Amino acid sequence: MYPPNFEYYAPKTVQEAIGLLDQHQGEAKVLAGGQSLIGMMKLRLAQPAALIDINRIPDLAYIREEEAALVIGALTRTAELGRSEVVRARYPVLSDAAAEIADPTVRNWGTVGGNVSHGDPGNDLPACMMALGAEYRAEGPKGARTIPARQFYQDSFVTALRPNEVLTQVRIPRAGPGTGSAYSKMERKVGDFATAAVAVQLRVGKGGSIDLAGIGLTNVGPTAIYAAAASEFLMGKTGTDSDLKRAGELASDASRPFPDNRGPVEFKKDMVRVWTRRTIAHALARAKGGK
Amino acid sequence: MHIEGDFRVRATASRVYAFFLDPVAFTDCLDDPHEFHAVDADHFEGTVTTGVAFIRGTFRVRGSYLVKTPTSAIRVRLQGTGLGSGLDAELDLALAEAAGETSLHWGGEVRLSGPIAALGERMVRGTTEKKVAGLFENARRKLEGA
Amino acid sequence: MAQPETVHGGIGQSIPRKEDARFIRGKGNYVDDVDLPGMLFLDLVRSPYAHAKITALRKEKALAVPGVLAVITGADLAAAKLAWMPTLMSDTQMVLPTDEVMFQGQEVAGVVATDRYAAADGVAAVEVDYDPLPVVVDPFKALEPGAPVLRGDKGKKDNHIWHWEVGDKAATEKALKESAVVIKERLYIPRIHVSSIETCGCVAQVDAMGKLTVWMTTQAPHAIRTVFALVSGLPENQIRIISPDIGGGFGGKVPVYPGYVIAVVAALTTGQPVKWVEDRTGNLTADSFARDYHIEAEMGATKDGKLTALRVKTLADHGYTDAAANPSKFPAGLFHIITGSYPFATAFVEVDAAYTNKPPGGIAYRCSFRVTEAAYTIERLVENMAHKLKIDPAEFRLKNFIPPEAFPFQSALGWTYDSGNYGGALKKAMAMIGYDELRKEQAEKRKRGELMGIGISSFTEIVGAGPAKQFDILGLKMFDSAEVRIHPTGKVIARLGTKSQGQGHETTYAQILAEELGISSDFISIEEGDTDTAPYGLGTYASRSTPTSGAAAAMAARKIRDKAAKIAAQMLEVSPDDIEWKDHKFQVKGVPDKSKTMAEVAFAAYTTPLEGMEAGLEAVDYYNPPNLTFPFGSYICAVDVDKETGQVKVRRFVAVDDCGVIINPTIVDGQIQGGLTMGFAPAMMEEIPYDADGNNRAGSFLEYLLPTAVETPKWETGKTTTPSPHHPFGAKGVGESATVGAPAAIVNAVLDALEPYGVTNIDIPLSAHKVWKAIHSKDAA
Amino acid sequence: MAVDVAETPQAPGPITTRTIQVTVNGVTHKSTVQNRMLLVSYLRERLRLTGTHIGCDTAHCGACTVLVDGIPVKSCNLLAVQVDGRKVQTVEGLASGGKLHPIQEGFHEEHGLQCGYCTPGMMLVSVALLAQNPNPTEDEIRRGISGNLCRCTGYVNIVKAIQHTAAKMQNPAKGGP
Repeated sequence: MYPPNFEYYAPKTVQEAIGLLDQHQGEAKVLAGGQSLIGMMKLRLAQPAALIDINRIPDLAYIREEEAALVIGALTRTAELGRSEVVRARYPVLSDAAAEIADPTVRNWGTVGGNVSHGDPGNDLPACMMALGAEYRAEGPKGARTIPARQFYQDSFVTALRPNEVLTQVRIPRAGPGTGSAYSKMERKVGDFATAAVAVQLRVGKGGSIDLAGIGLTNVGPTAIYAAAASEFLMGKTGTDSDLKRAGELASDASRPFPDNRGPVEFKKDMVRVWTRRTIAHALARAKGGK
Repeated sequence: MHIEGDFRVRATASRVYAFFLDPVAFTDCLDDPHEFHAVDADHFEGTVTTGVAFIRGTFRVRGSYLVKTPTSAIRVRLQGTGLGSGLDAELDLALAEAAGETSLHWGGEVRLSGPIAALGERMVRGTTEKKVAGLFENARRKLEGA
Repeated sequence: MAQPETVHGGIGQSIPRKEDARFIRGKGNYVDDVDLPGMLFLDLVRSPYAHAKITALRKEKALAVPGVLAVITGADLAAAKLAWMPTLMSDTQMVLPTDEVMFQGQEVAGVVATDRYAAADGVAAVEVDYDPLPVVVDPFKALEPGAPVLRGDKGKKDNHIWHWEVGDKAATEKALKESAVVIKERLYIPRIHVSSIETCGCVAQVDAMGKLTVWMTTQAPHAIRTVFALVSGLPENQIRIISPDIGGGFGGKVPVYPGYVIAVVAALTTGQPVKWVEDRTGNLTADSFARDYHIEAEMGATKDGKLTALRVKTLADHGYTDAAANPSKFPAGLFHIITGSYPFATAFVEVDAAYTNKPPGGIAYRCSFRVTEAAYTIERLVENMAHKLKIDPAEFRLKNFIPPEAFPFQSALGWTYDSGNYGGALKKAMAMIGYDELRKEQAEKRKRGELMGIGISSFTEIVGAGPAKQFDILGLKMFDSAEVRIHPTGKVIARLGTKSQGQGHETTYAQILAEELGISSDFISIEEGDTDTAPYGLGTYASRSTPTSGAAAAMAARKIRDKAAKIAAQMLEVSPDDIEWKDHKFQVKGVPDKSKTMAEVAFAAYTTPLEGMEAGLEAVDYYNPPNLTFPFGSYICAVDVDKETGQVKVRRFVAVDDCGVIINPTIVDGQIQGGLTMGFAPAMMEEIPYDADGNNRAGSFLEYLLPTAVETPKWETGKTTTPSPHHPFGAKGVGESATVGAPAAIVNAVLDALEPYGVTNIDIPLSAHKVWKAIHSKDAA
Repeated sequence: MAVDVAETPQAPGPITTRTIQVTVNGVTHKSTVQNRMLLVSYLRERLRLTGTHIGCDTAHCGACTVLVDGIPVKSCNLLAVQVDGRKVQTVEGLASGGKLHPIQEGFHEEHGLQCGYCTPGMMLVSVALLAQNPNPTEDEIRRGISGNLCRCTGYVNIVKAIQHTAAKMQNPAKGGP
């Protein structure tokens, strides 16, 4: 398995990268970690005319908590995301997910930007970003724009990112007190795409009821899915067993899995139900200061 | 995988029937870059460059009309190879004319083999449906435009 | 010296492996490491279709690709009568197709280029037109009237390959009728793949003298040389097969694959060396599979729980040709070891084989010729029978085992078991895992509605093929060989007919010779795998190395000792009758201080005139085992099942093995730990499923699930030792026991956990969705 | 026999290349490589460092694992041009001055290898693991090597080898030979 020929560019600035993308009119691909892309090129399923390697662009790898947001540079390796103390402390859904992406060696090179922009419904971070209400910064010839994660994914491998745009940053609203989050991935083995996986973030307000909730689903449809009905249902609830059960059912209704070796449709929908319930419970425990 | 759909066009069934029996005419409704020519009355061949997002390649396609029932039914078989894979489809077109309009129901099985099949239906169904729907939409415009 | 002297690195010592020295430095020499001047690279065009007519194949664009030298097609091979080749089971297999492809991933054309990248470009540029044909995936449908006939080329009128049966049909039927309790299960043991981490490949070179040398990933270099000679017509002395370091074999490197032959043709036609190394997808979609047995088994017992009779009907899916690696006389291998550890008075087994649009094979997956299929079936049914009779499965086995005093034991299906103590192994395993406490815990958990299960497997293996009278491959008798040469300074080189793929032969064979010759294993070099230097042998698979070549090494050493004793007698000026081999040296009987070491004798053998003897000290032995060996063991597994998700967690797994006398305990433990993992894998994860169109649904390691260190249970191993009475030093072989024995223990444990739901079988692998379905279908009911 | 053979292979015409500078096991190499050349091809075929193996082609087995700037990566899923200006370590770079690295001694002494094919990748990923976590638990070790497949050993002795090495590196006197 060896890739076909392609042009290779290693721009030093985002502007230079955008120029190269623009000039190749959809025939070029951005190379970040390449942990998904290079595999597809070896299979010759992907045959881009050019690769724009953004790894030589300085200052694209960082994790910073600002006043209003946690900002993550696109070139941050997923292993770094997993090691980040601030992420572990206040955005554990991302630490949970980072520990489940592919395998430890792949995580050393794979990037956050690549994981969220590749568009494979099996990628783990998109559902997390949907749960967290994250926004992506896309820079193109006409400048920068932000795209909400919940509106980014259109179909398998089809996203709102234009062929001449680079995704440079992920911006996550700062998690206030009483916030808890978690990610559960049911997988057949290390390195597998999820049979079903669920990302949850919620906040327990002063009165003890939930006043912020987001639920994202991985690999149970053509794209990552934001379980809107389930998320809204939780608002104002205290998180009783029956609340969790109902939210699980609503999330299951939102899933649109295809049958494959991981199991038939009815099984996967049931796993969404079970793991949504369990993951909300985990997030809730964390919101209430548990581990 | 099974795909199907309907569309109505302001044209007589005989025109629609004739249109779809002209391989060059209806393959021209593909949005993807393509080149097709008739081999004989029942066979045609050519190439189309298509795929899902950046998973794209040029497919060599051979087509044949298996059923030609004037103004009511057409069955066309398409055999494509590209990206080291096979992409075969058998599509049934059922035409019915009513009040100067022709309603057309299309449906059939798309069979994938090789690396593309390995990617899985989840990866290709959405795009396949969009492309086929797009083809018929373009056909409607052409038929009504003229 | 007063107390008996042990020799360094002798039998029973856990010395570190000699071969490690190169591997830990990255200096192993695997086929893909072979680099010859002017070497070209072969890559293969493969069929995306499971069954199709090839209507056109155009080379032009490929030949125009920079770096591409040649495109080889079936038509090219047909011109040289090489388009087809024989399989090990005397069926026929395409090297390259001339008109029809029979499975997805089949080799369609070969592209030869100056580097791998250009070869891959060439493969992408070869244009093939296919007309898809009806696909036969299900072997039962394959045998229905009107099914497309796949092998019309052989003049066949249907897809039935062969029928084979053994045992007393009438007596078994009668015994089952008269049995108070009869159970019946349908078990499917799916298609799996050995997936050694090194795929298959070769480098073919033809020198100026017209001699063909092939470096090849093969477990049986000598047999391959003979097959090549017969197929190609080249004189056998002009063919040299070198099996260098092998990155795992497990049976997958026994057959001859089309790629090897195409590489040889490419080397002959281009006049340059040609390397072919398959990629993983080629390996998973085209190389030999294992298992794929559809089994229907019935077992009878008296109401007080004595086993009476066993009847088994099996359909084997062989793909489009029977390319199984079995001894010629046994189309279903040693499947008739299926009466296992129990003294059935009567049994009957029949197997039918069918053609389908799948790749050929029927190799072992770390097991001796269909023994896993047999052990799995008997241990699954014994467990079900115990549950049916409401007798504890351990107690039930202890009550039914063949007793130690019954050996040698004649089985109902014709085998003579050499030795065994089945109760001893099971009792030890029960003690190690704390069987009674686990049962208590399980009872309490059941009250709370939690799913915990305990499963047992008390298997009997049959390895060491085998007696030449019964065992041959393509007519080649399954003896094996050793050639031992002692140098003047008492250092040794030995060459053997087998071929290590990780088993550690360079260490264990040296230990056998150290013990037999009284020379430290540090000074004994072992060589295998070069057909120009090693004595003829049938190779390494079916746990046969220790029972055959290991025995040959001991026998050759003893031949040397006989001559050496005479030399020692001359040196000590006594009659040979007064010499005894004691404490690893030659002593004058009753006079321990009058002695000669083997090194002293060796020096004399080359330096002093010997009366009535030739100079030198060497011997060759071709060992024809009088019988097979029958290793055994008892495994106990404890699992927890997640009721909601169907996920299974193997909490504990205790394996007590008995492989006779042990040469190197550490290496034996390593073989068992690896074997257990290759038993766990098919039980829980691995399968190559095909969809209705014949698409292989596990063509990469994304879908073909090899366990990592995280999924793999933490194995606990123990031993009992019951020597083989007929092996020169009592060994039996161990490479595969654990793979054979483990699956039933795991499945039995999961079904034990699901007992409240009345589930009696779930076909492996026990994926979460299958366990979930078993639980929920019963919940619903 | 008759096979269509192109006269002489055409020189790689349209194939695009790039010149890179890579320090491998302490030696700096300046090489012109095809843009598409995988790092594993560069190491094995250009530099003839054949201790790095190819097992699965899809970044699942880890036989091709090498250290790039000290971090384990799968060299069959990385382009040579991606390591331009970086430091690469392969199994051949583990021993120094004929002295084995403790991980090599550990794998040998604890029988952590059988066919040896996964061993270089296993040892390199272990070295990086111990650098980050000098005293890992068994579960941390099992997770740490879960990007590398072994078909022979069942991992038991690989885990032991890594524990043995951890002990030796923390207390050379005690763990030493």
